[in-house]
Amino acid sequence: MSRYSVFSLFRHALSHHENWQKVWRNPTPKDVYDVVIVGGGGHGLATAYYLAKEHGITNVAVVEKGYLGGGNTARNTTILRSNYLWDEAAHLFEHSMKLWEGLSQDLNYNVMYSPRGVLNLGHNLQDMRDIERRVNANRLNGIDGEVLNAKQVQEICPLLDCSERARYPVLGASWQARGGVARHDAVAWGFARAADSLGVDLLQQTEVVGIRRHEGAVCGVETNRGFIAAKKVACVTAGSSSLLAKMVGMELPIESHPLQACVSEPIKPILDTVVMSNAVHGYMSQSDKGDLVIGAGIDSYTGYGQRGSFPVIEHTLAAICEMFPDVRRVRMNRAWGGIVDTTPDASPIISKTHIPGLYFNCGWGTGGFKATPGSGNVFAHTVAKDEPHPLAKPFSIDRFHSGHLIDEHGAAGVAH
Amino acid sequence: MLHLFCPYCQELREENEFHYRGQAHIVRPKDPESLSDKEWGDYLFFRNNSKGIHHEMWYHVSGCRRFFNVTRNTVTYEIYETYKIGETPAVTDKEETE
Amino acid sequence: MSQQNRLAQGGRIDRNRVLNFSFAGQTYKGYEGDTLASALLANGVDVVGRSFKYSRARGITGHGSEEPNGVVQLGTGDSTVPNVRATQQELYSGLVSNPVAGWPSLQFDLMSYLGKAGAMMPPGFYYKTFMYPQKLWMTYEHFIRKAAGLGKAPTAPDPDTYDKFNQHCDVMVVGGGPAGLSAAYAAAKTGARVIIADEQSEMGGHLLTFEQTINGQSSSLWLAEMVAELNAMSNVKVLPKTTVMGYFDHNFLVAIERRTDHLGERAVSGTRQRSHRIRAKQVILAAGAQERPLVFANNDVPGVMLASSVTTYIKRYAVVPGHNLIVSTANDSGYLAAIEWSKAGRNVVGIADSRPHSDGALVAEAKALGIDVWFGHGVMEVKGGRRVYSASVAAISAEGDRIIGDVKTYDCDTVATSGGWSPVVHLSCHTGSRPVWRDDIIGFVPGKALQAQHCVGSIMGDHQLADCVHGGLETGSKAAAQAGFGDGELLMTKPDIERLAEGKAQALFLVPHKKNVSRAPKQFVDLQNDVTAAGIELATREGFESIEHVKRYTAMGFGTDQGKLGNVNGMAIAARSLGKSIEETGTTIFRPSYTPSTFGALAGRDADTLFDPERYTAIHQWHIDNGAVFEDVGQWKRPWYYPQPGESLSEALNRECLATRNSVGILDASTLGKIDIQGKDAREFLNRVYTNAWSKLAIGKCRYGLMLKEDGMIMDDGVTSCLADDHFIVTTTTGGAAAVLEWLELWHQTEWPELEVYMSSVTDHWSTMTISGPNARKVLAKVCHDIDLDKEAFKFMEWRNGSVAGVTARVFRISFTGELSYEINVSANDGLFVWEALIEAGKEFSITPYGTEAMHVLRAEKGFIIVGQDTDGSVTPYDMDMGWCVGKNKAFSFIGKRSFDRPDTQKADRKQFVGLKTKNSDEVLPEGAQAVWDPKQAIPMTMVGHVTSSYYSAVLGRSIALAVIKEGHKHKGETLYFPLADGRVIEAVICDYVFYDPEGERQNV
Amino acid sequence: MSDLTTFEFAARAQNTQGATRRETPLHHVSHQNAEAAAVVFNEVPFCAQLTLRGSPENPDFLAGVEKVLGFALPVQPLTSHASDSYYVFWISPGEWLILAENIEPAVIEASLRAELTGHFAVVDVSAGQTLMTLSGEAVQQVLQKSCGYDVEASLPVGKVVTTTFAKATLVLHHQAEGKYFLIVRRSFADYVWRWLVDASAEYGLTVV
Repeated sequence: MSRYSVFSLFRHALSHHENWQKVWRNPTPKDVYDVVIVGGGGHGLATAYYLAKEHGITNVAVVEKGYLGGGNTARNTTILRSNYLWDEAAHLFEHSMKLWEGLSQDLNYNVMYSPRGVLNLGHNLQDMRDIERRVNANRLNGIDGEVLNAKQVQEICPLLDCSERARYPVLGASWQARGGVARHDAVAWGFARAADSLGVDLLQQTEVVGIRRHEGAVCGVETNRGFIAAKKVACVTAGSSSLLAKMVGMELPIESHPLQACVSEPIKPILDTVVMSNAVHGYMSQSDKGDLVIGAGIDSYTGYGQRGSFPVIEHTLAAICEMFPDVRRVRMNRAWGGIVDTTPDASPIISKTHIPGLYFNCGWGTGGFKATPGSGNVFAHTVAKDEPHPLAKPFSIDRFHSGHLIDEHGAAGVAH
Repeated sequence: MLHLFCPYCQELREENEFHYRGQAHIVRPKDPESLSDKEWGDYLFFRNNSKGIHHEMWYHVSGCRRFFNVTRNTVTYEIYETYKIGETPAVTDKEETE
Repeated sequence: MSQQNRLAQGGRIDRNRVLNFSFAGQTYKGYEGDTLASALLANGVDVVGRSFKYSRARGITGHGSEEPNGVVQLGTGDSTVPNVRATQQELYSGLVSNPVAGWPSLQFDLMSYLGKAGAMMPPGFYYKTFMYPQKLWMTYEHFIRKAAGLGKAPTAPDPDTYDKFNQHCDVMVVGGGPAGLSAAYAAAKTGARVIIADEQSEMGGHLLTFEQTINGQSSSLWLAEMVAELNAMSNVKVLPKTTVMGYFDHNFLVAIERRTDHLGERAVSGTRQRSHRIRAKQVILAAGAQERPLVFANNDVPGVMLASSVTTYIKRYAVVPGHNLIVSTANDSGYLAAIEWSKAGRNVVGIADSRPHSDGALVAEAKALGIDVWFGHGVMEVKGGRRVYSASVAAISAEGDRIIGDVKTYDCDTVATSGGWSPVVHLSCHTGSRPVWRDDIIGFVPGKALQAQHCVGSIMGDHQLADCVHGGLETGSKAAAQAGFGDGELLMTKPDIERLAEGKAQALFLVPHKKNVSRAPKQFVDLQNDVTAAGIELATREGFESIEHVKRYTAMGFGTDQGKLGNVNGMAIAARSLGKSIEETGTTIFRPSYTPSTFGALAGRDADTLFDPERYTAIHQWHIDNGAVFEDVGQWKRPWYYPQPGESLSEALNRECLATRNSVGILDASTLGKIDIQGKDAREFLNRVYTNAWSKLAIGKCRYGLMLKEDGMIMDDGVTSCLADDHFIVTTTTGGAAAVLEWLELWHQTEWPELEVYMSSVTDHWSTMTISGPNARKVLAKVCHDIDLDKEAFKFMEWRNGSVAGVTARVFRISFTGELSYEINVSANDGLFVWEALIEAGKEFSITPYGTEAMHVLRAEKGFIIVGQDTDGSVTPYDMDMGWCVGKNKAFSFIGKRSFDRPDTQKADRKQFVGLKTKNSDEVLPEGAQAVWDPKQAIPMTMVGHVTSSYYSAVLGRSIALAVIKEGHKHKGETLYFPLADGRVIEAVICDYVFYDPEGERQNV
Repeated sequence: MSDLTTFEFAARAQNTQGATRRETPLHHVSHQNAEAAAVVFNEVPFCAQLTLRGSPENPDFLAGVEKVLGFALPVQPLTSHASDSYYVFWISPGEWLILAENIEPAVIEASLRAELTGHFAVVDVSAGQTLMTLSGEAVQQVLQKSCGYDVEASLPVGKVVTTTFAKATLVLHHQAEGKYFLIVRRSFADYVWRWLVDASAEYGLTVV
């Protein structure tokens, strides 16, 4: 892999950029792999990268039915934070946060990790109790966090209306300074390029249509390009997890719903942090390009269409106008939807299954982007060792039978 | 925004009059105590999450406050039928054509 | 010189109405009927902005929503609007506009020096650099952010308002050109309800700039008659200035009407914009087609325009935007610009037509006007900085892929280009339908209709007026029939329209240059995002092979124009570079909004005090009059506390609590949910949905109950009273009221319809006021004479019918404070009267109104839980030490019971509900503080639980707290530590959760 | 926009009555009537309102109710019936809302209970909701701003629907040509009123 730097850029500029190397190969599938990862989104690519880098398993294929990073990786609002309530979730997301902090250098690809801070607003007394509880837990877990009052929130975010005027005035917030945003496409491309350079085959336009078993254990995947043998199959296919599970007769504790987001036209910088409100249902940050990036809610109903219900957009923008009355004249440029896999406890599933050699990483709901490196990292361990990474262990699918749920619903709220 | 036919009000109503209530035809076990933890967990949490034809329950919360079932395509969002609780759907997976 | 490019006659402008306006600090004059763009062009303004990445001078290139360059900051102060397209903004008197980029000024742009370093900024350059060291990225980012972004948001709240209209129709027509108007007309004649919307200020579309005869008359006459007739029909709504921004499921469309933007910066009266939420039985898309520019070197220099835009400025606004024109075209329609230019009396240098030949009517007309036509040629490059001064015209191969002859350079100031017409497929894309490439029309057309949708006119590649009008009539009639109106037979005769001879168009997307793409001067594809043909080729060379990757890597189509001009060219260039056909490469999908939509218009009136309902009890005004501070509980406004002048929260709280403990307090509890349950199976139903047993609850008795979800976790609680053997009243938490009723209906309707039970919400019918304290009975006795209040006659956990202050009342002797308490329920119409009567009666006992905060303290002193505060959806009744209200011997396995037996709910180290006393009795633990056994341990610490409720108890003279702690019961008496964010570590001892009157004697007095 | 400030007792005398000084949910409404009012609003105070439940398949139930009301219950979805004394609205299968202006709810409840046997329910909700009437030239537009329901074409005179109104739910009945009943829960009444004031502003609103 030829390294990227300002010098390489300069060198290539002299030759009119005619000699750039391909970011990744476009290989023909081999007959057999040690591991086939189904799903070429951020999580799948990260899994491949860490399998190769940390576990020395390089005979790996990532099988993607469309194009790399084209699912939820391409559709999310790019928020990063690790201030989850429960220890299990907090440790997992903090593991991810630590990886974010050195990811651009690790991948030699600028993922534009921007720790500009995340505010989670409280609008009523119970919100504030929950915030206090979460921040205290975060701090004792080694995760940065502060509880701010309305005045402090106002100082950090002048655009936000913290006055009494609001129907649900801001009472305070939690603040995670290390939280922020990153460039979503770059994450997928950076992991893909790095995995490819370690020998991983990235097979795009390759759709898995069946999972083949031999004497109970997995032995490969049927694809539109033929059978690909594999000792292990790891499924990382948000929005299609239940379909893959069905191929081996499994059901999952998952329902897929459209989640929408929208952006404004690009405007000059007015918002330097990420602001999230569960009670008023609005989430906003501003991209480097100047777009206000707004997260909407999920559609209540199951859906696989990558588009959402319009009233959700209306409610979201009403919330944004309520929180930020200055932006009412700004205009929405584009709205889109992704498909998120929600679990009953709003926590992911990173798990072995009852079928030897078959692994699932799914159920990230609305908050998977922030976990991309951490998820790939612990999943790679789980697949490589055939035993859960210690941080992944609580996220086993068994918890839905034992009752050991990690219920982030009430606590951290919607996990954008 | 969906337009749902309420089988009790006998007319189409806007989506925001309804609450979605998940997969239809999940029957509560008659004797929960006789179930294994796995069976009970399956009943509580595991869903077919169909891509394509899906039987699901809705509640006409801002209307007649009746629960009813809908057969809907979860990809196109086309609604094939709505029917009352206790009735069986006329459109089932078998008729699904990709 | 004023309006030097304005013609003396013609156009759809009113020369008697002169409008002053300003751009970039200069004042100009225009006419009513102008857009800002046409007025700027009339005044000879060439440069309207600077490009985003390379900071190159840009001029107006289009005439409608496709315009990528003419993007301005409209207005000033709190009513300014960023990124307004000059081509869509109607001119009004006093209009103030400014460019959105260019610093320090448009003429002298410092940033353009950075632009000269453009070679260092190929697509994706951000990804390849600025990486080291990590912490410097925030610095780089600061400057990148500053340079990015177009206009500025206002810095004060919007002075205007927006609203919504819900519309229903049989046939919705999108687009008011000849096809749309004809469709609307035919549909309307059947009696169907029709809505027709068009984004322009007047209906007509192409007919506003183009004339042909219809039934032997001028088409403009036909247009005027058609619009007049539609306006006159009561079943038709004609919505000009209205953009259909999105097309959603089940034929739901949203259109935004700009009601006042043509009049001024601010709405003088009424709402500024209105969103129409349209539910249509049938939809007709007649949105037309968008002309594609040709891509060639330096094609972004001001003076390069779309051919149709040149025509539009001349015909509609009487503005000729230059003096010497060269047309570069790959089809007949580009000729029109030259024809109109020539007719306007200005010089046409020539027409470079990439095709070898055409016999079209327009070609003949141009030739007849004496215009030079150069077949087999194209404009390869223009020169100029702030305006084109010359164009290099080259002979190109028949395939359009290379230069085959000499290059001649001509002086000119305007180059009009036409690469063909791209159907406006955006709305059909919104429904999830993928557009389909058609070689014959060289464009994508809407894919298979996924809803009750029809397409007609140039959106289907049919540009002939006859096809549009006839097709429109047929489609309108057919759609109406499908909506149940008419039989699909036309109710009118099709007008006579001549078909114009037309030469076959050529597929040309990038005019070849002598140098290869990576070395030629920049050939812009997406002007707003500075995406060039070289950039697209680089993306494919680097391995970005999916069209979505190309789009994302180069940012093509991500501008405010959403790639209306550039996308098809870009896809074609990418396809060629990949050696694939356009069909194979495919297209990206357009998303709502078709053009950017104002946030405020999408929010509508759900703003300010109407953002969400505020729910009040019947006693609300009294609370206001008596100085209450309110707390939001769901949508309800509840009195939080009642400070007296100068009192702090804690002072007021202590006073309210002590008054209740020592004499009597009064609480407005009307917001608690109340559900009336009637039917012979009511008991059995309660047995199933509550943990408790209800079979033996006698008439006149009350019982506290817990409701679980099926996972065994506490969901809600409240007191249920038996009014009759088949009649109960259930109370719920304030926030849970609606959800609990839905929950009960769910089980009844879907699982146990055989149970004879009816449930009704009576929350709003009853005003509920609780009087609590040792003097409660004395107060009640003064106003209640028909209930025997003797402690034996009317015991704790009983209820009685009677009257209070002369009003029929239901009185419950239940207590959430641990004191002698009565909960008085009267019809809400009488609520305030009875409340005031109780206040009056209580005066001698200094009856004290208390709010939710005091209520919380009083119940915490008694160890009573609040669902949602002390519980969080992860605790069972056993965790809360409430096994006493679980009916273990009920025949029916009540909701949630089975879940108690799961391994996790059985495990020994579950968190348990306990009390806490801080070592320092004045210190109040923060709610949410986390407990550890060893405060000196290393981070991450092992946390064993948290504080759920914590207060200073005035009656106990010390702080108290409630918590859930792992194996808390086992550890009673032991010390826990609570490390806080401010560095303090609070010590507290685990104790029983009942702090006050543990024997429960006070409520029984 | 003083009409949008919440809850004032400006006109306490209006819609309050009797020795016990009963108050309707909108007793506080005060409004500067517009000169040219295209929207006319009224709160009808203190109607008796009762929820009646029972099986439409049960002839005894139907006969018993008919005996009390003097007419048969409307059993078809979304229908209503009015007499000199009563309005009856279909709410849901087996559920009706009985409304009377001049009969005490307790009297109605007692008569029904006297006539009915078996599985039925009668619940007094008189104070839990209030009846508003809306009419005038622009009533259609105001309703279109507020309801997603196709009031124009799908709500002929006599029909009744429970539907959304802005962010509230209410019972909407087309009582006579151009005149609508809005039956709103008490705690939402002020919100609906303030919404109406706002939505009517461009047409002119009069309270009668």
